[in-house]
Amino acid sequence: MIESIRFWAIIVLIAFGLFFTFVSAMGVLRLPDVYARAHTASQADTLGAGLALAAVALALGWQHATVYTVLLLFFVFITNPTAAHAIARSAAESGIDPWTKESEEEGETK
Amino acid sequence: MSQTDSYDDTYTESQVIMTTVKIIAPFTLTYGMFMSLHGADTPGGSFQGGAIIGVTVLMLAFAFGIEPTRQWLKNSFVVGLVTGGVTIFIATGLATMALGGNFLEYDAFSETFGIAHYWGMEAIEVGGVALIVAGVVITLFFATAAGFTPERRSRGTDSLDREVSDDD
Amino acid sequence: MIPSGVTVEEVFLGAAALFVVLAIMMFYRAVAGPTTQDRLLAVNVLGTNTVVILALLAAGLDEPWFLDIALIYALLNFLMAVAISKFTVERGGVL
Amino acid sequence: MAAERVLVPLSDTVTVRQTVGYAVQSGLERADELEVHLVVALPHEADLIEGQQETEAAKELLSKAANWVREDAGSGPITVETTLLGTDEYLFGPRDFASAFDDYAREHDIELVVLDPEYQPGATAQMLQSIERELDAVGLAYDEAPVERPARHERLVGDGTERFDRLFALFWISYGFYLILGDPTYWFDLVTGAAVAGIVSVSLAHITFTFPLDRIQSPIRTLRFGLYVPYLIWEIVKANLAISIVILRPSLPIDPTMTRLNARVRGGLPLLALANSITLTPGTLVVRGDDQRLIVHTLIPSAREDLFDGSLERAVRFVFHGREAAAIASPRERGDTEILGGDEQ
Repeated sequence: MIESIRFWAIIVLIAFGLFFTFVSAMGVLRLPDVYARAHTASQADTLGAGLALAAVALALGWQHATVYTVLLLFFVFITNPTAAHAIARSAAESGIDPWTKESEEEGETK
Repeated sequence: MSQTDSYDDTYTESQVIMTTVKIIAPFTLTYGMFMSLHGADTPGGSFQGGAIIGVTVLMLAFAFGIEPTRQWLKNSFVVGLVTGGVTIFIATGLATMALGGNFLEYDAFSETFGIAHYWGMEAIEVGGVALIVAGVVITLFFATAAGFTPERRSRGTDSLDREVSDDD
Repeated sequence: MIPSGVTVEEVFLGAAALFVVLAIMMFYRAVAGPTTQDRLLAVNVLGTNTVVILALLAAGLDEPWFLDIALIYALLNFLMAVAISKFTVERGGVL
Repeated sequence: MAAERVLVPLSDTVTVRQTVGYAVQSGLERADELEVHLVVALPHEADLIEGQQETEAAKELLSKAANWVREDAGSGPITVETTLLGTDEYLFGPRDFASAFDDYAREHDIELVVLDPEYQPGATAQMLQSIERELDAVGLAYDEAPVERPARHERLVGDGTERFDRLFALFWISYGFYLILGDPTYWFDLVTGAAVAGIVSVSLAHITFTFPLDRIQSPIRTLRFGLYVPYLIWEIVKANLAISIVILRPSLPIDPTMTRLNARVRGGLPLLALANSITLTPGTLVVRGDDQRLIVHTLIPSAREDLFDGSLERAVRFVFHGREAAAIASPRERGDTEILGGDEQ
């Protein structure tokens, strides 16, 4: 019974993890400029990675390797937004203008 | 206030990046040393451990700027790291030879002192590989950063001084 | 209840394969992306995916030491993002 | 000859005493009569919780400094004025401080500012831009006091107070982490862990803890942070679903805008917590985070509304300053929000 619950919990976590990573990939491909892409890159991807890592931790159960997985989870959650911030900041520093609805109407694609 | 006004024209280190680095630096350093010390019995190996120790310093340098980091980590300390590593490496090797084995043949230790093969490996892993790798990573980085171009280096000193005083 | 014929290991390996497909999608942005920051972003996402793939493989193949590599990879990935985003800004004395 | 008037901004630094001394001495050399205006600029509004403590400290500093001036002047013809600045406004970076000093100088007909080279308004706030630059920008003449600066370049490693607390805290954090990684029952790990934790704490304690540790407050903050994490995860999941719908729709109904938010959090750690929370919540991305001015890129209008409602900001204030501090007006009500872009494009 417990095994069965654990199995399905793992399936659900992995499914959602894949879904959010897919959203992140779609976002990076579809969105119009670097700032907008950074949104999905940092957020949907972090959540996707987090869910997948949680599934791994659940599968490994009560053993030493789980500690590493949890550490990895925390590490990803702290560093990913910072990395996205660093990239967005560097884009702002190099003077890339953000895409807006108006700029699209003017036919300007950035 | 317009956008150009708020994006000030002096480059300052980002507080967000600095604080993240501040928080994760102790953990990565601990982890790097852990890997170096367990290099003999886990597949991670102390090469990676040394690399992580070096990377921790690089991370601080990226977040705070090179000059403050260079002042924090004296050059002599880094050189000491490398020479210490090489010394331990060679000393372990020669010790095995002195005991009648080949260079780095750890079995000589267990025959003479009755200690496990493991400890010779440990000495090489920690003393030799980890220290050398960490030292070389840091030295190469600072050397590359310092010798960017001679002209920029001299021009940069005064702005770097200001950077030191502006940053935390 | 657990469907017969499917083990947790197989689920992890299948998920890892799908993650690889998603990671490959990032190559488009890494090659096409008009600015350096776009490419950097794509590589960063690719790196996060790699970390997840390593973790999934660690569970799927029962090789716990893959997690060591994943942790180091995550660290280097973060360092790369910070480092390159600083180098792309051409200012006197940035570093 | 009219009396010479100088403005001396004070903050609690190691060189403040020397600065006051220099201001008096050099002033008396230039003119027969000297009027010294001592000001402390407060970085917080006086009615905020964390501001009250600072107000007390500032008053104490002012009365101490007034005594120093009288001491140094001896029987010289000298007048002392002490003022608290910024009690009714929220001063942000160095620019605000410089303009506050400028206003004061105009009001009192002061031509010269004697500046402490270590000047840092507020105990926890760190100035990113130099105040000298901003004083130049507003056109106020300043004279930097030539003080002996012990450990001028030690900024990276903090100010050296509470050394023991920092070492102690980092030692146990590092040791705990090491034992989690290793095996707490194996003697080799126990011994090497202690050695490693020693090295880590000595080399990094002053980098990690640049803020003063408080023996009572810091553990409480850690506990409150534990309460904050589930709330944050809930917010992340909620917003992620919202953004997934937007991205997967073929029409891609996005409306990206740059906004500015003046957040009422101060110092590195609260700022990091807020900035990373904002970035982790989909739809909002912090582009610049210097001092309190956050430049935030928002992707969809609903995320922008959430940001301006300031629920994350309240939560972060709850973590660092307690329950009372969390109950503040939302950024929208304070007028601390602004949508950038549009006309500049």
